[in-house]
Order: sequence, then structure tokens, then C-alpha cells
Amino acid sequence: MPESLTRAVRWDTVVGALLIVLLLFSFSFVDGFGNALNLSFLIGNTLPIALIALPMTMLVVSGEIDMSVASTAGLSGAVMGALWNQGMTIEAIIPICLLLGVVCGLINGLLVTRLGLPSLAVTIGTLAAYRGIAQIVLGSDAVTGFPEPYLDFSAGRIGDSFLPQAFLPFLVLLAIAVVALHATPFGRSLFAIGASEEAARFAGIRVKRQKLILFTVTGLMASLTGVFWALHYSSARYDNATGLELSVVAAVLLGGIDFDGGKGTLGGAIAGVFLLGALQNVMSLLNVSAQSQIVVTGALLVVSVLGPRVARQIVVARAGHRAAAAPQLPGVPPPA
Amino acid sequence: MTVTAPTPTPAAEESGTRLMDRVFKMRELAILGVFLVMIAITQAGNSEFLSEQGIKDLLLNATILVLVATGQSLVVLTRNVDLSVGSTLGITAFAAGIYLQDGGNPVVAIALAVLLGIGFGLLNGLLVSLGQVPALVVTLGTLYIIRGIDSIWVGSRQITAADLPGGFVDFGSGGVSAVPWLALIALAVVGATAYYLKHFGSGREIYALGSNPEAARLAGIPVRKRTLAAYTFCGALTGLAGAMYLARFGNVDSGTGSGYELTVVSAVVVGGVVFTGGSGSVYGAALGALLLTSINSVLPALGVSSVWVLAINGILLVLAISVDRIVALRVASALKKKSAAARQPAAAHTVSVKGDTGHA
Amino acid sequence: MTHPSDAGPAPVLALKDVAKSFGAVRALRGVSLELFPGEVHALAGENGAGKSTLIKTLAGVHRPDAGQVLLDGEPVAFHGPADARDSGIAVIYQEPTLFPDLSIAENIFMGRRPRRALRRIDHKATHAATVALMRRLGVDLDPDRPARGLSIADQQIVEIAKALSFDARVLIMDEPTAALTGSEVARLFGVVRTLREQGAAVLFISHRLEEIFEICQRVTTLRDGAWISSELLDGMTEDDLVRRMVGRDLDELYPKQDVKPGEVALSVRRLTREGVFTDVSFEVRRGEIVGLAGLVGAGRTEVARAVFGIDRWDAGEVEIDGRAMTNGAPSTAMSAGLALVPEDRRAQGLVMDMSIERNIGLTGLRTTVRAGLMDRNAERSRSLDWAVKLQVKYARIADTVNTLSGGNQQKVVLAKWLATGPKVLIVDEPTRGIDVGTKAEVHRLLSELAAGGVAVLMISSDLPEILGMADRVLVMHEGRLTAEILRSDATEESVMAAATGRAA
Amino acid sequence: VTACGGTSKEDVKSSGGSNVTAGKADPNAATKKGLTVGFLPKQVNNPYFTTADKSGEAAVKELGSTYKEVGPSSATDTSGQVNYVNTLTQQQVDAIAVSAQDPGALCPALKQAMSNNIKIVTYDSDTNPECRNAFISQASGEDLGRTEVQLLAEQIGYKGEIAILSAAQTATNQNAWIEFMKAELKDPKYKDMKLVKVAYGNDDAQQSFQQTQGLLQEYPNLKGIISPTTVGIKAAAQYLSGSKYKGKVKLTGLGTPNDMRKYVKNGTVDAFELWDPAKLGDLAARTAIALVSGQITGKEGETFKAGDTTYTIGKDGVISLGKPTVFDAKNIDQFNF
Ligand SMILES: Nc1ncnc2c1ncn2[C@@H]1O[C@H](COP(=O)(O)OP(=O)(O)OP(=O)(O)O)[C@@H](O)[C@H]1O
Ligand SMILES: Nc1ncnc2c1ncn2[C@@H]1O[C@H](COP(=O)(O)OP(=O)(O)OP(=O)(O)O)[C@@H](O)[C@H]1O
Ligand SMILES: [Mg+2]
Ligand SMILES: [Mg+2]
Repeated sequence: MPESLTRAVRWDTVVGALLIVLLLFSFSFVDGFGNALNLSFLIGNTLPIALIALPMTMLVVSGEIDMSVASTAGLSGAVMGALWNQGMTIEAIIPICLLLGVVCGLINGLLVTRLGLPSLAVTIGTLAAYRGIAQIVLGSDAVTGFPEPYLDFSAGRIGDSFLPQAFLPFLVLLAIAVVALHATPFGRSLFAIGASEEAARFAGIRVKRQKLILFTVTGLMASLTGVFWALHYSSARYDNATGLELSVVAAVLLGGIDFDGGKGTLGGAIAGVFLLGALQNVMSLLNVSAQSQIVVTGALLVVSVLGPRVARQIVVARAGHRAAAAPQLPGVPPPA
Repeated sequence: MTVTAPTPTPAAEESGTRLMDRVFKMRELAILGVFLVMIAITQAGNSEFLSEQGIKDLLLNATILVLVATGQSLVVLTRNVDLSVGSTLGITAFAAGIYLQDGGNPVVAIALAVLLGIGFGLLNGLLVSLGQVPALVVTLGTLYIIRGIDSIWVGSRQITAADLPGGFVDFGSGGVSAVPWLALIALAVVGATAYYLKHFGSGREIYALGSNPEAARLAGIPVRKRTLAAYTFCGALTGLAGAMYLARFGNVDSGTGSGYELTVVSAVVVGGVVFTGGSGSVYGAALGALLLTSINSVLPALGVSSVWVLAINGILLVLAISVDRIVALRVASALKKKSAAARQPAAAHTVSVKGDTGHA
Repeated sequence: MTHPSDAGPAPVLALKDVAKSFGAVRALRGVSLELFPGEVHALAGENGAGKSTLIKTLAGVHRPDAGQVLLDGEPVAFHGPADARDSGIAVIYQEPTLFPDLSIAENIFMGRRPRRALRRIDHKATHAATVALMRRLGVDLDPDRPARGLSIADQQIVEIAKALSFDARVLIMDEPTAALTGSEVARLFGVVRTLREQGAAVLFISHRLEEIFEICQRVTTLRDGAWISSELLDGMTEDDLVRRMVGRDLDELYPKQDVKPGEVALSVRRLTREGVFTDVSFEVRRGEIVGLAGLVGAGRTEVARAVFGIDRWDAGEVEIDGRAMTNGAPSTAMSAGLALVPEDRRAQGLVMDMSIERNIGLTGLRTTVRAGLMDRNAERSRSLDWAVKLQVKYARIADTVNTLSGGNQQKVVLAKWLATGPKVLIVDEPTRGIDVGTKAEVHRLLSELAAGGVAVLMISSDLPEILGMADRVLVMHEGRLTAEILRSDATEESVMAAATGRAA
Repeated sequence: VTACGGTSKEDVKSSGGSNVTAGKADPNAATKKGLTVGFLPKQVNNPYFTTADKSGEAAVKELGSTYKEVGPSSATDTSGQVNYVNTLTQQQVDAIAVSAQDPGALCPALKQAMSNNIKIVTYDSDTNPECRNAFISQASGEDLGRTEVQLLAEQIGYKGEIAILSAAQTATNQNAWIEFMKAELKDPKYKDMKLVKVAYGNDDAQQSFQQTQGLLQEYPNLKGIISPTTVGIKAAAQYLSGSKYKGKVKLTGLGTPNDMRKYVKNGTVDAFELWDPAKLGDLAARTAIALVSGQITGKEGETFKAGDTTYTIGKDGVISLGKPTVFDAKNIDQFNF
């Protein structure tokens, strides 16, 4: 019993439970939370974070991080705006933007894998570089007026339900990511790389290649997010999604992904994303001021890591006492 | 079974060591080199750049970042991180400001900021070391908490230069000819910290526990105490930096210092302090800070349109760490070849000695 | 079973009825032990018997759940390793615990450096003391070099130097010789004898029984965490000792079957990695076990790494089954049927935070797959099969490997690679830290594999093992192959002569 | 029109329609009471918006309704602002007064609110016209841009190099003002003045500081700086007052009297200007309630009375506050905001 308890007290389970509690609470007690419009807004505004959280979780599991995601998103939004201004068709623009994201991710990946640079440093650098290039590309323009079908898709709902239209494609991506991380050899090797890169290499895992793939996918997803962002808010500006990386990192951390690598589940990460999103929504509806919301978010982060730790320590201590109290076997008599 | 292994010749071994030493000093030298080249180019493009005022500005700009980066590098050395520095900077600056606004004594105000910084450092340190939870999460949490408390406390108030004693504000921009007081303070702090880290047992233990926490525990190093001390020190320096910020900019509101943590982390990383702990120096971190802030001064001075500044900034940052890395790799492989030559029997040995004098 | 009183004075350090559990694993139960001054006391037992746990209890790393630690007859409660150290207890742990970023000198004197005025460190004195220590151990390591990148053997030597650096009343050594070759061991024993004569109490663990008989006076055996016996070694035979440890008689330690070598499976031609090894050429045939001997640092491990593709080579070629290997590509080598059991199990062999199951599964990521997805049942049964075959001692297959004893960890590494069904198997120090029983088991396994047509290259610093198991012995000296000796001609003398470069 | 059959900007333009407020104004309708008006500034805790919103609150209360303020804590958190529009919609307030971080991004949410019968007033920063009922403009961009150039020209004697220190490159209002400054400079009387550079300090004290340094190093002959942003002018003033350029390089722009008092008194700054943010908030509140009461609908030409003044709605639903106030050593002590 204590053992199953220890295993149950995992971050991701705790976060998932918290999310459910919060939702139950909000549906019953918070005015305006449960209606379809609010829920669709809640989900729609959380989607960009959730989208980037997918590859970010994998990256963190493999022991790396990409701080440049928000800038990549901003850059692809800016390019989208600039090309749109040029009169290109949106159907041609979107693939170009995604390709750009791939290039951004590839650059990060090559710097990390070929030169062996720490990814935190590299991506803090490219965070500035990509955002700067976005500024050069689009300048002070705020491009609007994208075609209605696209705007509807990224901001509209499915009929009168609470689900944004973009939610279904997200679910597909989520499913792909979950399978990739938790059920494929690729995912398995990421956990090994994150926990011990050297041991993974000695097991014949192509560490560099896997990492390069991951960074590239992260770039792709970031640019997809950038396109989605520009359409969702129907505004392409160079500073779109500024600071999104911290929200993603906070959510992923909250979801129990260990930044030392090798641990965590995508379910936890996504639960973390929606927990933060829902919490903010609920607090706003309850008229909690923005300042207090920040304190609550911070406290939640701290508690989410301290809580399970304390619980586990109590459980382990109890188990220890029990084992010690067990009757001692007499020493085995030595052979004659 | 009792056979003695042949001992390699001491001379060859020593040459390897000296080269090795150089590699390690290299890290700081590379940054210094990049910095000097950058300054030289800028001066060539704009002769006003290194005027007395220009040098003063350069140093003043770096001061606050140098202080916080020094504190941060101590924390990073212990294989932790403190993301809450930006928030702490903001709240300590405001605390000092509000005290001065009511007619307080500047020295007490600085002490107050430092004490408040120590308080938050202790909070972080206690959470990390006693809770044994990942520093990244905890300090991201305290980043939000302290910022929230700051904004609730500060509200829409702000401290402006007019509210502060003239002497305090003058102190923020004054100095001995081109060297500002603030820069002297920062220099003293960096020097003292570096000396402490090298020459005191507890300083070495900070490196040790970041290098291998498990071994540190077995070696009887008081891991929690040292971690706590590193955080407290970081908090103290951030508080000091908060007071300096107030003196320098004369202007504090609820947003002061937000987003600063990324700049600090960049400075530390560019300065060659390794994020997995145990390796790097505060000189490096300080140089990293100087390099980063100087990029921001260099580009406007060269008349680069501010549209380009951000991009160039980022690219330079990536370049700086790449160059540093490539140089390190090159030297390491040269070193390997060299020691290989040294490991060969007698004939090769003389060659390596000759090679060595060539280098000297 | 009582301790003879003629051993001299009262015990310096003792354990009385000590118990210690980790969750459900009862690592120690009711164990007692007495260390006397001027005596080297051996601690023997199979892998997982609880030896390291006992040592950590003595050293203040673990707090006993029950029972007492007695220092000079008085019960003490160490609150941490520092307490034990301050009471004059020096410990060498089984796994090296160095600070990779600090210099060797600093590693040795961490916590008790010579000081100058104002409690500043005296760097010069530290350096000088380290040089002196190194000389005493007869090794040549630069005191200012960082510990990062030291071979396991060198790390072990630094650990020894660390323990010797203060005049401990009690010296505790957990498998200090596991990574060392004859010469270093001889030096170490010289030093231990001196300490013993000066009145220190020494506790010594080794799975090499001949070492126990060479240096120790008394032995305590543990089995499954329980105390079995404490007695003088005088008059005991190796078989007696083994029986106490294992509880039964042992199989033959070197069960080498004679096999007729088949065609060439691994062929290495003129392989060179600058500064590390030069012009290495050899072949290993199906059914053959080829030993690779040499002194520590001769470059054996480096050759294996390059062949497997971990490091790139600068010149030469490697062929497996006639297929040329790509430079620096372990995955190609793996798919060609090569397996490498690496030297450093903690860093290279295992992902310490992963379960036993997943660790063994890591080499099967390409085979335990159905429709592109992991086949969890196949993975589990593959892992279970091999864990059982190698008699890994664990509570649950889903436990992380860092809860296993050192020897059992080594078995997991072997399992992981044997599970790939290799054609060519390179084992680097395969029995380091493995108890005699298991060692025999591993040897039998290698022998069977060879009999089944696998080509085996065995790197080992355990000379008897090489002599007992190899069909042919290759010897390296300073990065070059200096000799190839057939089984019939191989003796300790001939191999050592080649290894030290005396018979080039 | 396009070759590959996709959708491009031109296609969209032709199909785009604008949302014109329906209904008819009844200037004599009674002012409704018991309404809820939500204020959504760009950033809470920003002294400027606090001043504006405080007087908005006073006006709302005076008219017998309930006031509430929500808002993001960062001025670049556009998605946060969108969330707050949504929150206010959920809470079914009667009107929202919002200062938009982005002209386009808030539109879907604002339209959603309007379709829930909530009246939208923008103040300080506008959105696209079809996403709100009315916009309270602090001063016409033209007035601000031109007067700032005039102020500086007088201070430097219509001669020498000048530069502009703006906020973010994307700040819509800043850019509009800068355009008018450039237009004003075309006047022959400024023929000896030359605008050498527009720098951007991103409304960040440190960056504005360094941009000022850069301007002075790059253009040693610089005579004056216009900073049409309160953060920028404050930082530039602080830098100048602690440097050798104090009093030699003139500085003007938009600042608050409390921020700038010290620099006016110590001679760093001669004069600067600003509208009264309190009036801005007041008018936003009154406009919102007039909209809900049906006294106006936001059409061009409608008039309504707010306090003692009667305002006329201009083109695109823009209501202008009036000319800015110039502050100098003589009058600065009469103001406190
Ligand atoms: N930290 C731990 N957590 C859980 N179990 C542990 C831990 N440390 C040791 N054990 C278990 O305690 C038992 C004794 O291990 P110990 O390391 O003392 O064995 P040992 O005698 O030193 O073996 P070896 O010869 O292989 O080194 C083993 O079953 C091991 O799995
Ligand atoms: N130039 C050098 N300077 C310092 N150490 C070196 C140098 N070259 C090699 N070494 C050490 O010696 C080792 C090289 O030999 P390697 O480990 O391959 O030898 P080995 O014969 O397998 O010995 P071992 O018994 O340690 O496995 C390296 O791992 C390294 O730690
Ligand atoms: Mg052991
Ligand atoms: Mg080896």
C-alpha cells in the first residue's frame, strides 16, 4: 500500500488531479465560467502554449531546452505579415512560414549538436536574434485582414459548442506527440538521452541525430504556433507572442517535467498548461487582480514541487519504520 | 604481479599541464578578446565612443548587471539557478526608494536594500536546499511571487529622481574622472568574491558541491549550508544592485527589473560559467556582463538603426559562445596531440620539449 | 565464533546488531563486526550481500535502523560522513566520488586543506603534499590536473590517496583494487602494510580472493545481509571462504571450453587514433575468446571505444563479418552484430535513473517493436529472460538500477548486451566488482557464447582471468600492440613482460 | 485574381466590410444608472493609466453606476488583454473602456462583446474602428506632433540637428505623431533644423538610457531630442542631468509633471507637454455611459455633454480631448499627476 501510494504521488498525477478539482470547482461556483463562449476563449487562448509545450516537453525530457520558441513564432508571424502585404496568397505563405520555423529549429539544433554548446545559452541568443530579424522584416507594421475562413478557423468555435475549431487538429497533434514520446523507440531513447547522454550513446542511440530532429520539430511547431497566433488574434506583428517561452516553461515545469532530463509525461505537461490557463481564467472571473494572480501562479509552482516531495518523504519514512519494526531473522548459521 | 609501471618523464607531463592551465584561463581571455575587438572597432567608427563620458557610460551600464551576474554565478556554481533576481532587484530598489523618499539616509537605504535582498535569497535558498526541489521551478515560482508582491505593494506609485536626495543621485552618475563610483563598488565586489572562492575552504566547497553533489555529501561538505549561503549572497548582491539601480536611473516602478533574469543568465553563460555547476569564474561572469551591456552601447554608437540592434545582439551572443567553444576545442585537440607526443618514448620526448620552448 | 582475545587491544570501531533497510530491501540484519588496531579485516560476500551498506553505516552515510556503532567501545551516532571523518575514519567508497572540476590535489584535500593565516588555503602546501602522496603510491598524476577525464583506475588511485592523506585510525576500502592492475595493487598493499604496522585498523573488501589472503588477517562474511562468520584467515582455504559466502561449493572459475575457431568475425587493421593508440591490427574469429591485456592506460579501452564507434579513428579500418564499419557510428556497429560492454558501468553502461527493464530494453529499441511502436510485452519478457539468466538480484524489474548493488549492476550491463544476440562481443573489464560465484557464471556464459560461435574480445586487468579464459592474448603497451601470445605460451611473466614493454 | 487560386490580400480587401453601429441616437434620453463600466488599461499599475482610470471611476460613480478595473500587468501581454475582454464579457458589464495594446488583436473579442450588447469605448490607444463604438483621442495626433517640434525649435533657436527617442517601433500612436513631426519639419522656417535619427527605447528605462547615449555619441552636434513617450523622456532627462550634456542638449516631448519636475528645476529640461490623463479617463467614462443610455451611438456629428463641455463626435467615432498643456518652470508646480 505505501508503495503504490509513493508511486501515485507523482507530479503529473497531482497536477491532473488539481486540474480536475479546479474545473469541478469552477463549473459549480464561478459565474460565467461554464458557458460555451468562455470555455472556447479559455481553450483558444491556451492553445498556443499547449502547441509549443508538445515539442518542448520532449526537448526537456532529452535534457535540452529551447528558449527561442516565442521568437520563432514571432518571426514566422512577421514573415507571414510581410508576405501578405506583398500580395502573396495565404496558401503559399503558410508553408513558407513553416519552412522558416524548420530552419530556425535546425540552426538551434546544429549549434547544440555540432558545436556541443549548451542549449540554454544558444537559444537565449537566438531568442534575441530571431525576434530581431522579425523586427527587421516587418518593422512597426501590424498586418491585419487575413482571409475570413482562416480567421474563423483559428478563432471560431465548432458550431455553438465550447470547442474552438482549432482544437481538433491540436488533439491530433497531441495524440501524435504522446505516441511518439511514450510508445516509440524514439521516445524511449529520448528518456535515456536525458537521463544519461553517455550511456545512451554507448547503447547505440544516435544522440545527436535525435536531438537535431527534436530541435527541428520544435522550430516547426513554434512557427505553426506563430501562424496560429497571427490568425487567432488576427494581427501579425513582430512582437507577437513575446514572453511566451516563460509561460511554456512554467507550464511544463508545473506538469512535472524534470529539467535535469529523463523524467516526465506529456499528459502532465498538458495538464500543467491547462491548469495555468484555467486558473487565470477563473481568477479573472473572480475579480482577482493581475498582481495577485501572479502571486498565486508562483505559489502554485512552488507548492507543486514541494508538496509531492513532502508527501513522499512522509511515506518513505513510514515505510522505513515499518520495515525496521519487522522481526529480525536469526543469522544463518555458518557452514561447519 | 609486482611490476612497476614506467613513469612518464616529468618534463613532458609538465608542459601538458601548463597548456592545460592556459586552456582554462582561455575562457575569460576569449571573452576579453571579443570585448576589446568590439570596443576597438567601435572607437574606429566613432571617435566619441571612448571619450571620458563614453567610458564612464560603458562602465556605468555594466555595473548593475555585473553585480547581479556575480551573485548568480555563485548560485550556478552550486548547480542551481536563481530566476527571481529580476523581481528581487525591482522590489529592493523600490524599498530603498520609498525609504529615501521619506527623507532617509542613503547608507541606511542601501543597507535596507541589501537586507531585503538577503531575505529573498534566504527564502530561495531555504526552499531549494531544505525542500531539495529543482531550483528552476522554485525560483520561477518566487520570480512570480516576489513580482506579485512588488506590484501589489508598489501599485501605480513610482519613485522619481526628484524624490531622492541629490547626493544619492549624483553618486549614481559621479566618479573619479572616467571611473564611476558604482563601477568601483562592482569591481571590489567581484574581486573579493573571486578571492574568496579561490582561497577559502568554503569557497572551494561551492565548486565541489556543484561539481558532484553526491560526492560532496560523502566528503562531509555541508551542502545545504553552502547552497543557502550562495543564494543569500546572490540575494544580497541583487539587493545592492537594486540600490545602485535606484541611484543610477532615479526611477523605479512596479515593472522595474522584470525580464532581467534572462539578461543575467545570458551574462553568466557567456561568461563561461557552466550550468551543470562546478565550473567557471566570477571574473568570467563579470566579463560576460560587460560584454553584453557593451553590445547595447556599441550598436547605437555606431549608428546602427535600432531596428537592427536586437538581431545583431542575438547573433553576437551566439557568435561569442561559438567562438569561445571552437577555440576551446582546438586547444584541447592540440593539447591531446602534444601529450601524445610526450607519451612516446625518448625520441619523441625531445621533440615535445622543443615544441614547448617554441611556445614560451 | 568468538573473537580471539589475543588480537591485542579492544576494537577501535565496531558494529553491534546493526540492521538497515531500503524500503522493502533488508540490506543488513543483525550484523556485528569489530575492527582491531594493527589488523586488516576482510569483508566478504556475494554481490548484494550488504558489504557497501555496512561500510556506509560505519562511515556515517547511512543511519542504522537498529543496533549501534561503537567507537573505542562507546556508542556513537554519526550525523554524516564529516562526523566519521573527524573521528579518524577514512573511507574509499566503491564508486569513485571525485569532483570532476577540481584538481586532483583539491580532490584529495577537500575539507581539510593546509591553511595560511586568516583561514586561507595554502595552495602550495596542498600541491606539495599531493606530490608526496603520489610518490608514496608510486603513480605519476599531475596534482593540478582536473579530475575530469581520469580513467577509472586513476580515479581509484586518487580515492586511495585521499584516504591516505590523513592519518586515519581506521581505513575502510570498498573494492579499491577492482580497477587496478597488479603493479598498482602491489603498491597499495605496501602502503596498507605500513599503515597496519603503525597501528591503524583496516577494513578491506575485494572480490579477488587471493588479495584477501595476501593482505588480511581476519575475515567477516555476509550473506543476504546477515552475518555469517568472523574468523582469522590463518588456516583457511579459498574454498572455505567461498563456501561461507555462497553457501555451496563453487563451479570451476575458468570453465573454458575448447572451440575450433571459425572464420574471421572482427578484423581491425592499422587502426590509429592520434595520441591514444597507433597502428593496432588484430583479428578475432568465431568461437574464439581473445584476451586484451596491458597496464592501466595502455589504451585497451580506447581501442574498444573506437571499434564500437564511440570515438572516431584517424586511420585504419574495422570490419565485422567482412562488412566495413563507418567511422564513429555505434548504431552501424550494433546492426552489424557488435556489442560492447563498457568499462564504466555507472556512466556508460547504465542509465542509473532508469529501471532494470528499460535499461536492458535500451539495446532492443529496434527489435522489440511492432508497427513502429514499442512492444511492451516483448520488451518485458526480453528483459526478464536475461535478468533471470544472469541471476540479477532485484526486488522488482521496474526498480531503478541505482538501487542495485555494484555487482548486480554489472550483470544488468551484461544482460543488456547479451540480449542483442551479438556476433562479436567486446567486454571491457566484464567481471570488475563481481563476486566469485557470479564471476564463474559470467565466465561460463562467455565460454558458452564462444562455443556458440560468438567472437569474444575480452579486455581485463585481472591477469588470471585472461590466462584462464583466453585462447589468445593480445598485449598493449603505450598505445601499441606489443605481443600476441597463444594460450599455450601465455604465463603471467610473458604477458607482463610484453605489457611493460620489456619484450617488444 | 491570383494565379494559383489561393487567397491573397487583394481578394480579402474587396470582400471586407465595415461594421457600422446600428440604431439611432436620442440626445435627450435619460442617463441610465446602476450600470457597470469596466476599465481595461494597457497595463495596471502604470501611473498614467492609474490617473486616467481614477478619474474615470469618479465619473462613473458620480453618474450613479459601478466601476471596475481589470488589466494585464505587462504592457506587451496582448493575449492577456484579450482574456480580460472575454472576462468582462462573461461578467456582463454594460460598457468597456479599453486602451488597446494592439489595434487588431482585440477585435475578435471586442466584436464578441459588442454582439453581447456591450458598448466599447477605446481611449489612449485605438483599435480598428469597426471593433468599438467610440475612441477618445487624448489630443489630435497632428496637434501633438506639430507642437512638440515647435517647442523644441524655440528652445534651440530653429537651428541644429535633432533626434527623436520613441517607444516601441510598433507603437501606433507614436508613429502617427512622428509622421506629423516630420510633416511640420518640412515648413521652411525649420530649414536649419535636421532630424538625424529616430531611436527606439521600447519604453524601458535602461534601453532608453542607452539609446540616448548612443544618439549623443553618434551625433556629437546634436542640439535637441524629442521624446514623445513618458518613459523615454524621463530616462533621457535622467541621463542628460547626470552627464556633461546637461542644459546643452535640449529635451522635450511628452511627460508627466511629477516625473519631470526635478529636471525642469535643475535646468535639464525647459518645457514639455502632455494632455491631462484625468480628463481622458473622465471623458471615456462619460462617453461609455452616454452610449449605453442611448444618447449617442458613435456616428459622426452626434454631440453630447460631458461635465461642462459639449463634445462632437468626429470621423470614425473619434472624440478629441483638446489641445495639450505645455509645462515649464513657471507653471509646473500647479500640477500634480
Ligand atoms: N540506496 C539504495 N536503495 C535501495 N536499495 C539499496 C540501496 N543501496 C543498496 N541497496 C540494496 O541493498 C543490498 C545490499 O547492497 P550493497 O551495495 O551493500 O551490496 P554489496 O555487498 O556491496 O555488493 P557488491 O559486491 O555488488 O558491491 C542490495 O540488495 C541493494 O540492492
Ligand atoms: N594524455 C593523457 N593524459 C592523461 N590521461 C590520459 C592520457 N591519455 C590517456 N589517459 C588516460 O588513460 C586512459 C587511456 O587508456 P585506456 O583507458 O584505454 O587504457 P586501458 O588499457 O583500457 O586501461 P584501463 O585499465 O584504465 O581500462 C584514458 O582513459 C585516460 O584516462
Ligand atoms: Mg558494494
Ligand atoms: Mg580500460
